[in-house]
Amino acid sequence: MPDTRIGVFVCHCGRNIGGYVDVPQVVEYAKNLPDVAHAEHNLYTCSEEGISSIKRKIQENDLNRVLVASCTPRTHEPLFRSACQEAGLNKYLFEFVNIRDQCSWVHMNLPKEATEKAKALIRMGVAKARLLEPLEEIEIEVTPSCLVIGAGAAGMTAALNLANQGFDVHLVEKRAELGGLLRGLHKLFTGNQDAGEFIVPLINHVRDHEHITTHLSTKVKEVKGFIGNFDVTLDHGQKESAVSVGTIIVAVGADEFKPAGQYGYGETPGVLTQLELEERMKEGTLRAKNVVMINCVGARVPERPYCSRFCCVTAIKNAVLIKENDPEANVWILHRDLMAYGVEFEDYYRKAMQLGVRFVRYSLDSLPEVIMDGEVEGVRVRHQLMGKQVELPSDMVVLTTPLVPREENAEISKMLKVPLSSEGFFLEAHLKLRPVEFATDGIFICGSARWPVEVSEAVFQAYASAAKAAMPMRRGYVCPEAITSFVNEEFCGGCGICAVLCPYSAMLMEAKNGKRVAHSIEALCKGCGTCGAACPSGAIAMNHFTDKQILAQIDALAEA
Amino acid sequence: MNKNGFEPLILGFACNWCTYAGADLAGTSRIQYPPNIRVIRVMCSGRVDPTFILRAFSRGVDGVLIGGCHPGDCHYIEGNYKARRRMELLRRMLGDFGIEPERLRLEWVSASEGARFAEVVADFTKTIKELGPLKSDATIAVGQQH
Amino acid sequence: MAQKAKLALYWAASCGGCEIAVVRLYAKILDVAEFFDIVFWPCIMDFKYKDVEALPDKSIDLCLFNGAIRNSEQEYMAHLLREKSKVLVAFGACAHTGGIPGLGNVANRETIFQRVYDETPSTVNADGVRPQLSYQVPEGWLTLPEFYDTVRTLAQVVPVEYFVPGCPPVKEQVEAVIQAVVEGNLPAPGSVVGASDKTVCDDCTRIKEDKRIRSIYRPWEVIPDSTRCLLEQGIICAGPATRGGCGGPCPSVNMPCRGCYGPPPNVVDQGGKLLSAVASIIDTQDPAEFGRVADAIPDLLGTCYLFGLPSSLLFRVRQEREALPAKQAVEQSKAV
Amino acid sequence: MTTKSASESVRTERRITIDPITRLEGHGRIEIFLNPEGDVANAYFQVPELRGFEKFCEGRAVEDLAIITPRICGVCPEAHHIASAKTLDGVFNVDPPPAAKKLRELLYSAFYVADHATHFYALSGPDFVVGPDASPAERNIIGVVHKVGLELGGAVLKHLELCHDVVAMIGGKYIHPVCGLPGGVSKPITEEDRVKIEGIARSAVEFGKVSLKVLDDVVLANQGYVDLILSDTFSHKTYYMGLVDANNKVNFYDGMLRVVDPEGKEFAKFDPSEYLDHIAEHVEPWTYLKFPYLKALGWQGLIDGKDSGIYRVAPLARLNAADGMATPLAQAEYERMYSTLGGKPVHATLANHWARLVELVYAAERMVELATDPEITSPNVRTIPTATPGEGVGVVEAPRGVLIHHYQADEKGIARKVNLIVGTAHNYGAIALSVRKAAQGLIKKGTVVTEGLLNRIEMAFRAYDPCFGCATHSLPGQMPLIVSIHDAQGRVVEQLRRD
Repeated sequence: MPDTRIGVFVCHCGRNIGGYVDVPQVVEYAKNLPDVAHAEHNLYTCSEEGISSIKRKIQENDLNRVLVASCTPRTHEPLFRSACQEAGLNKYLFEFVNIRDQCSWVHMNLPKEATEKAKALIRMGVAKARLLEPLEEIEIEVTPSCLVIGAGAAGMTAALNLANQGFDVHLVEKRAELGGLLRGLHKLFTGNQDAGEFIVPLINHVRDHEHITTHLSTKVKEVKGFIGNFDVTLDHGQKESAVSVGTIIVAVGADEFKPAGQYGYGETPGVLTQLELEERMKEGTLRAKNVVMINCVGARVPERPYCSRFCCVTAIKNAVLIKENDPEANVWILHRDLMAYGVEFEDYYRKAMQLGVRFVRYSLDSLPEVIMDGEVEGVRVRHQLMGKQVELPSDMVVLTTPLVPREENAEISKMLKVPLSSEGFFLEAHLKLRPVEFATDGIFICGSARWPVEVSEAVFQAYASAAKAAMPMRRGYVCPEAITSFVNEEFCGGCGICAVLCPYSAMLMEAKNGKRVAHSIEALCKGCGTCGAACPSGAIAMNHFTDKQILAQIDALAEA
Repeated sequence: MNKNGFEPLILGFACNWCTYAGADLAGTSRIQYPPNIRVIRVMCSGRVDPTFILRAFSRGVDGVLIGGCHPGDCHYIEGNYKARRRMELLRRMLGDFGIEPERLRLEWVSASEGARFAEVVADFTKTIKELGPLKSDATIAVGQQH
Repeated sequence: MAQKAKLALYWAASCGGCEIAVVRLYAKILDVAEFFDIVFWPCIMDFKYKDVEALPDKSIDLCLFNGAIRNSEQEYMAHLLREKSKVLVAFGACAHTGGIPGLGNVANRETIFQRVYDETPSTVNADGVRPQLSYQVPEGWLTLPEFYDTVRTLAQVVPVEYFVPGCPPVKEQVEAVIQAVVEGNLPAPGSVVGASDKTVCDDCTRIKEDKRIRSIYRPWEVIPDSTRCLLEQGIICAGPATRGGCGGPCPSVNMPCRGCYGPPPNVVDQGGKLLSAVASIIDTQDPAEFGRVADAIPDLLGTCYLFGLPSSLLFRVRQEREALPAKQAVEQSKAV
Repeated sequence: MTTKSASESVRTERRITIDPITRLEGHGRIEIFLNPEGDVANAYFQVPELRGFEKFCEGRAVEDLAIITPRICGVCPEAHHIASAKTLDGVFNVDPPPAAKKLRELLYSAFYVADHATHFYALSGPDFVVGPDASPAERNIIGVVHKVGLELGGAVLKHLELCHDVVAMIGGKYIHPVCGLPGGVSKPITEEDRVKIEGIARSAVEFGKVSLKVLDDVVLANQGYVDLILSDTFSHKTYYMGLVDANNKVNFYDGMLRVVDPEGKEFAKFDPSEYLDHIAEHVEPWTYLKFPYLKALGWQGLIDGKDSGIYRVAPLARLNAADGMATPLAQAEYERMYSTLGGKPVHATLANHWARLVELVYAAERMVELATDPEITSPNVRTIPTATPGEGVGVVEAPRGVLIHHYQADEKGIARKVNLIVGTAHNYGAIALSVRKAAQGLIKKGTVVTEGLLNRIEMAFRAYDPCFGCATHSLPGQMPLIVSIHDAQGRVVEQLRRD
């Protein structure tokens, strides 16, 4: 084990540092710090001259640690790291000290204090540099195939997109046929395109595609492994099969809420949901003169606080279709608030009013009542604008209900170790920054599995998730951060605290000769270090930010 | 030591993605703040082990400031929430030890909040100056770990 | 018969349980007598301080010293036995981490005297009489050792070769240590012996599933499932932050570990780690909710440092300097 | 150490407080002052240590006191643990299920057998079995084992181990058990455990009989010892206090506190929660340990007799303060002891050893009763407290005497005020008296002090089985001591130590 030899390079950054910090004095100070074998100052350490000086001094003084005190690691660390690498030094043996952005620039009127602070920061940096250890980055191969769970609009679109890029896709659908909710739809807003025209070709493409293997009436039974190397067990009912994939897309969609017991639903065929209405329209069996639609049935209520977003527009769509089909028919839409978001939907709403669809606002504390005698006779509702009770003649009541999470979501979230929202939908890694990914690498999401979306949104998301999934598969490998956690099994008591803290499911509890120990999957670890901060048995080390290194920095700070 | 001439020693932890960037922005914007703070960069505020803070106080550091991403913006999804839970509990325990909980502060500073970083540092430095030096037998434990 | 190894035992501020732990080697105690020549064991044998003083330096092969340093006499004996012993062992929690007497560091001499000699309801002491270091009775002078403000571990007073943790060290481990000495295979000085490198969780046979908790209970508030991890049932257990080797006797009777075996290797501050772990697994992101859950911990200091206050980083509850007499400060600085 | 340096040390003490020579002085200290005639003018028995539990228990979670207070004494942690659990029942105003109380008492009885056996064989045994004048190297438990023979020696060690197994089975640990909490115990026992415990209990009864035989053969058969026991040097007329059940029989776990006067007449009988009406503590500047006394009589200084508030506790006191034992074998031995020693009350301090064996037998018999109680294996061992925490007093008979725990908690269940009066403390006044009397009886006209004399003085207080671990903290078990003999000028003319 050669003794530690640290080279300290202090940058003037022109006047940016040198103008406020007494750089030569700082260099003299650095020379006397423990294990410092060489210290110098450069006008610009990041200049060609500075970089070559670093490389030269590494050779001449056989330095095995390099510390640069200059601007900020956020912009310049890569540059200096590669300089070290080129001089044959592992890049993780480099330490950066920020004496410009966080020192000279913010204490311009206090040269003496700035100089002292620069010394302290370098003292702390040297304390850490002495304990730095070389780290190796690993490469993980990525199997160029994808598992898509759910063969609705979203799932099929994603599958097709990836297949067209040449990746093998395993498309798993629990039902006996492809298509998902769309199979039941009549027309698609806003162009009133026939749903069949959209879905049938899609189904055919998927079915016929050489790169897509469809598994109907099949469930995902078990998923093991991590990005690039997922081992999946499929349950086909009678038999099971195993497939290996590099990425996974969750597109399980959602169900329409069936409001059993509300407004006489289930008691008479005269009361039905929007989806059931569309089936009748498709069959052409709709016979109704006076139709009352009630929105937000089972939505935005305490037990289901969320808004299903597009059901208002669905109601408008079907109202319009009824009027177009039979101008004599009366259609009322009873709503609490009308969500016709976006330009197109707003026009659609106006068109409905022009066609004579009547909108009545009701409130949660005085719900409409369906008057029934065997079959529907009318609907009584308190009209908020008129401020009085009105009775609407009606021979059909259509309940507009929200999409609700599939009950298998819980099981799938456990299997993939990805989170669910409090409503039971899947929860993406970050609403703004990572909308179609899970925190866990290699697993993506699209469609109504995430929250209720209409067809076009589902399709956009499908493309997005397919694109994301394609990246590692196209590259063929992933390079996880070398700054990862490491479990020293000698000391791990197997309490399992780290396992529940890791947002990336990178901490796995394993049985080793009868005892539980934690195991860190480098491929998944992002190096945040929250497991190390919590590990009560001191078994977890955070590479490059170890307890020893940080405690040494603190002690060095206090030496003042 | 009398409180007037007292220049406190302050340790800062800044998460790499938000607060450290915010601190850099304060620099590029040339916003001036008191020089008492010494920042240690960590990847995430969730890395900050209460042991680090206890060690700092046992070594006579007068105050510790931790900067993390705003709720919902954590680069590591929820490291900042974990930091908040740990520091809240630690603050309570510092009280038990007769150390003013105000000597430990957790703040959310985003990469775009250079000015806010400077304000936070200035305000915290002021607070610690008012509190005065950490009670002097705080340093008794130095070198007593076996 | 060959020269026997010389053994000495001594207690300072402790309860004597460590001595009993040695006595309770039962049959083994006779083996001990076989191998060792017991030169000093106040609890059981008749020997005198002056015998120890008379010994040449380093003539005691093994000294098992239990108890923390609470007064001047104990400090004197620590120095004396350090001089006389080849191998000085901090035996048991009090000598190792301060133990229960170490909780004295929440107070100081004056506040302790006030409570004991003035406030206690059974005490009648109108004249505020206090024990004196030196007091003249009609017949002459009587003296007492000085009661210090602050409790220290043995290692904070003199250099120590080995640490045997536990309150008290469990029988099997004491036997193991004696065995190691007899066979002469002790690890590098400075190490902990008679314990495992893993935590109590490794000893504990309870089922561990999901560490996340939504509320915290005190042991008397609930009847826990006797097969599942206590911490996962909301009862704060120091097991994850405590060196194992004890076999987990407390959880085996449904009571949480309180940390008497001290910090695991690599852990600098046992309580700090326990605190971090507990804060981490309280499964809420809402500060108000977290506050409510945490409020169920009645005494954080006692929860985190029941057996190790003097060896913790913060060492003692801060007091105004005035409460620390200068001389006392000197006494403490000696330990630094 | 020479007389000269010692006397210097005495003088230097007047000037400075910290002096290595004075620090040297031991855990228990006896200072004997001679008058010009060379007779004993006075003797002081000092306890030089304190830990301050009453203070640092404040602020702790009150249930933690069941973990903290046993660390007052590692010789009798069970006594503190059980007393603490009972106090916590009071603090939370909760009544544990019957099985819980019985398990506590079963654990406690097993501990009693082991503790009394330890004292009889390991601590005081050497005085009688090996002999007061034997060489120090012989006068220890190993010496006892050699004297009584390996077979009995083995039986002693075996029963210590078995009884501690019982403690561990119920309490988790055999030193510092942890099972006690407000409202009961933390774990029931299985039928399998019970069978094992019953076996141990029955064996303990036999062991008790054997021990009585040892007393007969080694002690009572030796007229020299009997005279020694009954000699005035080792006798005091004092009050006696002990815990008694509804029939005024000795009870270790629960009951009323009963005080009898030097004639053996009942002086007071009160519920432990009223202890403050009957007991007070006096502070002296030359020792860290307080002197409890009977409030009704007040502190009259270190004197015995009917007018002095000084009273005694522990085995002999318990028997004196009660009307008998609650189990047959123990009752029979109780009667034999009093008829042999001339009726109640017995004032001879050394009779404590005999009384201790009577209690050992009682504890063993009680173990059998509890181990065969059908309720003992009931799974219902916890009552969940619901009341707001408040105040509680818990009392048990520790082997070394009445043990009083008194806690006040706030509504959060945090201990705010704690008071503790432990067995040995009750006896402190009496021990000081016994030591002075022994010194006066044994040192005449500057007698040369020998090892044997020193041991006889020591026997005077060892009979109390003083546990200064309990008392404040010096050490549990045998008291080490230093005897300094000062001449009329205050110079140390003789100094002997037993550490």
